[in-house]
Amino acid sequence: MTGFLLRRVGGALFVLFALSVLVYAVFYVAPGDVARIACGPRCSTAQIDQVSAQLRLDDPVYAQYWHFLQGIVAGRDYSTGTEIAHCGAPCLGFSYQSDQQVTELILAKLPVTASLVTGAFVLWIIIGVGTGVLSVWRRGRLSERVLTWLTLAGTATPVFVIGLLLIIVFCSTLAWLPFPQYVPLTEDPEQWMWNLLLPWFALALLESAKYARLTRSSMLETLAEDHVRTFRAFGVSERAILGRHALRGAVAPVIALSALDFGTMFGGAVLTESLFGIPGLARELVEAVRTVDLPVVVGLVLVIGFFVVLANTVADVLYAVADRRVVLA
Amino acid sequence: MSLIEVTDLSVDFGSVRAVDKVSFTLEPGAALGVVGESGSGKSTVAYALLGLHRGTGASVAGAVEVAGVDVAAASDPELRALRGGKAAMVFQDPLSALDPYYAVGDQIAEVYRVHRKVSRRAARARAVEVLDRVGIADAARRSRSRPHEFSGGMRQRALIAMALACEPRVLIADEPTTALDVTVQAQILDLLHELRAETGLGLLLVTHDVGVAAESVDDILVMRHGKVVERGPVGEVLAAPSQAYTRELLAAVPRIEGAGRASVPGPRFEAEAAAPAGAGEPVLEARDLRKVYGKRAKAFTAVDGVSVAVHAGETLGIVGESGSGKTTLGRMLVGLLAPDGGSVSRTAEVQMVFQDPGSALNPRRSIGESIADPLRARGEKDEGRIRARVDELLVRVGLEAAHYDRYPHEFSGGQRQRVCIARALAPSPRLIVCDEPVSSLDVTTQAQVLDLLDELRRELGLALVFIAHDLAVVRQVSDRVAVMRRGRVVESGTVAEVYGAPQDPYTKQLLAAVPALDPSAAALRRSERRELAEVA
Amino acid sequence: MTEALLVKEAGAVQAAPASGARSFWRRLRTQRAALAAAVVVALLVLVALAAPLLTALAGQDPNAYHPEAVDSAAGGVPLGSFGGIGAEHWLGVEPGTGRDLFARIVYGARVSLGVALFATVVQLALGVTLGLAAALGNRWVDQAISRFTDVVVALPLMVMALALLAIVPQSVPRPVLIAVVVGLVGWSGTSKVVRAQALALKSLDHVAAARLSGWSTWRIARRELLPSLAAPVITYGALLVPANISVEAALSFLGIGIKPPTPSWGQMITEADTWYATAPTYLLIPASLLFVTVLSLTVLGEGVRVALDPRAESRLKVGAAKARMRKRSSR
Amino acid sequence: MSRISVISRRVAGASVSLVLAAGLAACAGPEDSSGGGGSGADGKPAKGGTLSVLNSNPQQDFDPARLYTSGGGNVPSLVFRTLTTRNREDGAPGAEVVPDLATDLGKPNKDATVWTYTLKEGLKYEDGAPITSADIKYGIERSFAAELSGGAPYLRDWLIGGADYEGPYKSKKGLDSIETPDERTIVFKLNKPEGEFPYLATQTQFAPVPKAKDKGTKYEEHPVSSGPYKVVKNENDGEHLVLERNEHWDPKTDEERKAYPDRIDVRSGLDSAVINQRLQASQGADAAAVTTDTNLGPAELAKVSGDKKLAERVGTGHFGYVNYLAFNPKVKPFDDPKVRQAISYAVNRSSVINAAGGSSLAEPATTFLPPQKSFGYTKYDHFPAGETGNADKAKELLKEAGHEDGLKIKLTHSTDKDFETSPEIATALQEALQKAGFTVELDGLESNDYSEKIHNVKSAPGLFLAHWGADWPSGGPFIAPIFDGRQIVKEGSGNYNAAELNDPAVNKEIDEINKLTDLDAAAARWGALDQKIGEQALTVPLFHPVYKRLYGKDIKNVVISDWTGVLDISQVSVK
Repeated sequence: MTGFLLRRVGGALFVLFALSVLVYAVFYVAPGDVARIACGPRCSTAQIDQVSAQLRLDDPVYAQYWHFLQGIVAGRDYSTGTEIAHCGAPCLGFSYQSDQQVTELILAKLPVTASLVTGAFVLWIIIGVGTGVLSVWRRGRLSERVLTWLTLAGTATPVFVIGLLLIIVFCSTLAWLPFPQYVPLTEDPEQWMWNLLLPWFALALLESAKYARLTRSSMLETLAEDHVRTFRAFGVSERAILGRHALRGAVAPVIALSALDFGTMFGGAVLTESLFGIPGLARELVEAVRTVDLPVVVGLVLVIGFFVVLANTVADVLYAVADRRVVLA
Repeated sequence: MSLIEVTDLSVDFGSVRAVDKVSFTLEPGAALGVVGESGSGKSTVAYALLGLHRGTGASVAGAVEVAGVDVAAASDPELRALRGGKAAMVFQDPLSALDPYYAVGDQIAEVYRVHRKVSRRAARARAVEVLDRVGIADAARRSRSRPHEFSGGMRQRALIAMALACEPRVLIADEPTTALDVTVQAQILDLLHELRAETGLGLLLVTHDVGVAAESVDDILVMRHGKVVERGPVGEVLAAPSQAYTRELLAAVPRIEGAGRASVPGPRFEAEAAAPAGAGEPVLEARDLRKVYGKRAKAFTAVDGVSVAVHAGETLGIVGESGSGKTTLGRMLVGLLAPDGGSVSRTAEVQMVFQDPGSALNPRRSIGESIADPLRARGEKDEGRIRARVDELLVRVGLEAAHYDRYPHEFSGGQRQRVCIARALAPSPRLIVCDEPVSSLDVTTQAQVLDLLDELRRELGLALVFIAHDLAVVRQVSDRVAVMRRGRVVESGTVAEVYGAPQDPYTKQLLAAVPALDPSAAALRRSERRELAEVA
Repeated sequence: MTEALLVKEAGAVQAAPASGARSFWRRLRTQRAALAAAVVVALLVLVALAAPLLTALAGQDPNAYHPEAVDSAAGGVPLGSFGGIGAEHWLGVEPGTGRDLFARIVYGARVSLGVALFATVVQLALGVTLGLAAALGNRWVDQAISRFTDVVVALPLMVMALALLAIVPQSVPRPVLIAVVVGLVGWSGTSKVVRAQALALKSLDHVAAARLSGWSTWRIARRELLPSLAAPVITYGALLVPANISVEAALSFLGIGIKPPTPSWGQMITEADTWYATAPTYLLIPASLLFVTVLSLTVLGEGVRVALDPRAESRLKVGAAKARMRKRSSR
Repeated sequence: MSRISVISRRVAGASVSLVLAAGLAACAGPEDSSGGGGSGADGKPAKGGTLSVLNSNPQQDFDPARLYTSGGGNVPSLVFRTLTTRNREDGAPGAEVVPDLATDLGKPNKDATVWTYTLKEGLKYEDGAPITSADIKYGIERSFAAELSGGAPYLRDWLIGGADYEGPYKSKKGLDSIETPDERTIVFKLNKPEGEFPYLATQTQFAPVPKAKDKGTKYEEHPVSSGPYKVVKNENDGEHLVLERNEHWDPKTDEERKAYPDRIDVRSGLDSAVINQRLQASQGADAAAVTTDTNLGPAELAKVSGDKKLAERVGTGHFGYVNYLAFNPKVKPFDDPKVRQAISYAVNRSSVINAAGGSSLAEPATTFLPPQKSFGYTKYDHFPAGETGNADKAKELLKEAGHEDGLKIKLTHSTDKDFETSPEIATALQEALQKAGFTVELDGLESNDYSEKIHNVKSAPGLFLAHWGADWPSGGPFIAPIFDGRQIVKEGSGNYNAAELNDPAVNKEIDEINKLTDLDAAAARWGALDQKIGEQALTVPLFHPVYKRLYGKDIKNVVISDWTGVLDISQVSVK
């Protein structure tokens, strides 16, 4: 286990390193006059030069990258103009556009995305696994076919269509829910929930289809296994077989996949964040890419990448925990 | 009243009739063996006893009464009460027969609570009790282990424990030892024997292995193609079979004692006399072979310093239980695996025949193409010559030239193995390594393939390395034998030496574990085993 | 573990029996839903291919403005009921510009389907190549490829898309570029499936036999592995197509997909999103078409999976004693 | 600007070419349909309540040095008072400049190169400290710091020594051209006559910043208020601003700001579609909500026009702005005036307007200057194309230019759906030009690429879609950057004089007008100059946008000036 984790940490560091190099390289060749965008539309050439120097844009790209690495390891000092401030390690630099520390910016966006993802996660597990179990329980009957088609429809509808429909129906037409506007949990838990309800559902409806299918197929697979036959042959009722044995077979894959999705969703909910105007990581990333705000892009890519890598590792560990037969390698 | 009363039982899967008008009875405390080759319908009969075909689409006709319950008429709750409560079943593959996710003790407790209204704690206690009964040491602790933490034999014991938990009146065992090593098999059979003696349990034993039946039952029922061929007390049927099929079946069973199969006449021994073992020039020599899987703490030495030599025209048998390293050794001999230590020198072409003819042939290519592979790989371009050679090989292994364009799934297991042999012969090798070539085949088929190999050996002057777990089979085909255990050769010598006067205790144990066809011999063996165990 | 899940998605691990094309069709035909889906997909492909013909038939051009068909003072809402549906404009007109919706939908089908299919081809080609290389190469190759895969998986699609779109010269047709972007980002699943499958296949005896025959690794990959990989790859590919359609639509929604005036469904939906109240058909038509397309492709994909997965047939047959013929495994 | 979906808005936010994109003031002008006064039930505005502001543009820089506003902006103007400010009245009077912190519009010297202001008495910051002229000087100086870039270029261009000054952080000396002889007097010395200086003094850079409280780039977190409200909360870099009454603000010193609500809650970075939906629904807190930067899109307009109740809550405004086709005569065949004229004749403004959102959101333009008095609007139409284009006349001109077989040209536009330079407009033009014998190839560029190319003299294409907006409602900042030969920027992508017009006559006239301190007289001259330059067909004016914005049910006292085109939140009451 220790060996496994060490290898994973090593792999993760490599992936993050490669990601940052890649982003630097890509932005180096991509068009976009960073200094001009950062300075403002009507800056003079001299002013742009000053901004450029201040942002170290005149350094060769490898020097910029080296500086970035130094910041991560040792932190950086910077001038606010009136004083020298310190950006502690790991310092991911500053936004070209708003001067904000990237780490601060990420810390501000993280709870937003975490709120979105966590709520949606809970919903999609409930809806997905519930539907899956139900469709196995009712297999061969009409209700199973209805459920199958519903999950298929869920998969087939792009999230922005679902989201739009939800807004139209619940905010516009019925006016049951507020037009989503992010309210921090710490500020008002109730409003937090009401405002996030639609985004949660939009994400969850899409994701739950996958879980319904996975739950269903895992359960059916387990039902076809020999040990189920054993328990039938020992007089265990069908309900207990489904609830105890077949469902247990679905636990490992569902947990592993949800860990994976949970992590991926930190950077993957772009559409939902955009559609509902949730100021999360992914939306910030889109904005940053557009404004060629390299430090923010790198920072966000690293954080999102970190979550993906973490999710992969956690998925593997959870899978092994849920299914002890699996050996981590 | 009989414990089990089956009258005119027929089972159809769609248009296929798996069981055709089978009738038999089992009295309390008696043991009945149902013996047959694959496809004989023997397991289907066993399943019908507990009504396990219900809801699967199979249609069941005839009357089945088990422990006073009319299985066909019983309601679902009644059936559930029968299953495990009055009649319990033990399945073939103990690994897959238990839920991998729960502790063994919990699974037994779960079953117990289905039939007895007791607390969770009491059920757990009962689980430990029965585990202890079936000989699981430190049962309280082991009951918390999951199935994969058990060895194969322990799992089968656990399954038997589960069956015993509710004190059923009859135990139905479906190939209970088939997936086990021969020594473990002997232990399980001994356990069943003891339990029967102790509790007066009725036993229905379904098996393909006549030897296993001979060891364990009073009466025997031979089945073929869903029909009963012959039935009677086990001693009578085995000693003097009245039906041709039974005779054929018995004749095909390789024997550990005596002169081998009656159907194989002398020539082989003549050849042996003419060219004693080791006299031909060596075609393969392996020195001090080692193979290690995994790294550091998880390292596992599969083969540990094995040296063998094979000479032209001779058959070297390599025998061992699962995990002994015999397959790894075989693969190193042909060069499919690179050894981690030692060397292999081959003086001529070496080919291989694999265990599972199902996976040894590419399902997407015609068998002719598969056989032609080695020819083409060696640069043969002339299609006519290739075709001629393949046709010749097909005929030689007992198939037809017209089979060239057929695909593997169109053949039976035995035929597929013939195709594999033809492919191995194609490049005219001097040595063929056969890795369990007959272990997945029924006894009668097995005998035919063994005959073919022997013919080829004599005709072409081939050398064979014959790897198998089955001591009887190895004895029958080999000139010299090496016994492997945990990656090492513990004993080697001529067949007569090793089988006649084994030196190593492990070899002795192995030989004692082989079931005997003669029930009286079986009893003798059983006491032998007990002695060996006491000595150990 | 993730591989295991993906493989599960893709279907059989065991070498499927030689279920030729014939038995595939036979099994596919027995699924009514899949068959219906196949018909719908075929129709859509036909429509996409015949786009110029169909628009000529309708007497419309996807890019011609019809100021007379909209109420300019009211934000350009189409005149007439149901978004201006009528003899002239079969599906009505686009608000604002008055462009013919039928023509744009039909041309949009070309882009949406074309991009998705081409992207799938890119994904499968990359995935099969890298997956096979990882399975057959030595430990270092395998490690290098799997690290590379990790990086690609961890890189947000957005960044990749935006960066590539910015770097690649404008002369490259946009749909091709989008397809390549989607393809470049989405191959990791295929490669993992192929790698896992190839590793499983590699341990089968017929591959060992082929090695004993003296064939080269390349030839073994081609003759022994690829044919058996076809089933899972096709299955996986069939499920990738609808996913790619959604991705293209999503990219358009984010403003980095197909650019106007080239019509694509995703982009049409994006532009229609605010018109739901005043010109609902403008939103409903492309949205329901997208829905139907993705649904049909998904159902078809499922059908293909079932038709290619031999276990699908034999599943749930309790008491199939034949299956347990293998007696002892000696390893 | 008006956008429909999330992303297209974001796109515009990033577009450098949009002169005023960064700030709030960038948008809109007035002519309130309901004729000024409140639309509320009893009409009488009263103090109290909370006003919600729902905005789509991010409010990242809440530092007076970094804001690029027209007339001090809307939200910023609640916190930052400036020497002068815009007149908070409906329509054309709202385009006038009036004193704010200063007692008057400034006293110029004879040639308008020295401007002297005197501060009112009793001006205080939120902490009760007095506002001094030195603070205003410091506020301006710090806007020169590279760390605080973002404001308009005028101070740099006009103040003596401004071009080389690097701000107070780098050079401790300060800017000599701003003098503060006493605590209430401040004197600006310019390097050339600038009669429009009072307009410039409305920008937030003219807000006082107490040096002791300056925290450089962190000042924006809590800038010290001089206006009726102070910042009590600034979350996530401007995403959520909460303003409350500044008790030290004395209404007696401020004739412009009414400051009815007790509290103002500003959300930025919202989705524009959601903003409009919320304003339509106008439920709960949204009943007291307005937006200062989000227009109704065409679709929303369509909905609103069908609903009388909603239509009553729409404020219509005009902001000085023009969307046009720009020529770069260095690229053939646009060096030929006949070709440029032919294109001018050929354009179909009605389909362009449809592509831009319809006739309610855009008015056809034949002049470069917006049709407002303060700009000195003089009507002209040198190359009358009618509503739908004059293809015959265009063909004739093409023939004269020697292209009787037609002419192949390339039209560059951005690929963003922004109703300004978007493919829809380009396609509308393509269609019209094709009728006149042109073969038009559309060249769509990504927004960053687009703005870099068109504003760089080295890479500017021959024909492209462009737009221009007013920094204040006068001809000066509207015409000079586009047509003044001395404002051509040779290096980098900061050039707006796409035609690279360097006509001594034009340059001279610009200088002459700048000397005028009589703003009405100057306006007339700007109008005449526009008409004159128009003859050269260096641009094809296409349309002037119209801004329509919803506000909540409880909003009273709606004032929309021609300066900003947006409802002025300093006038709004929610009670």
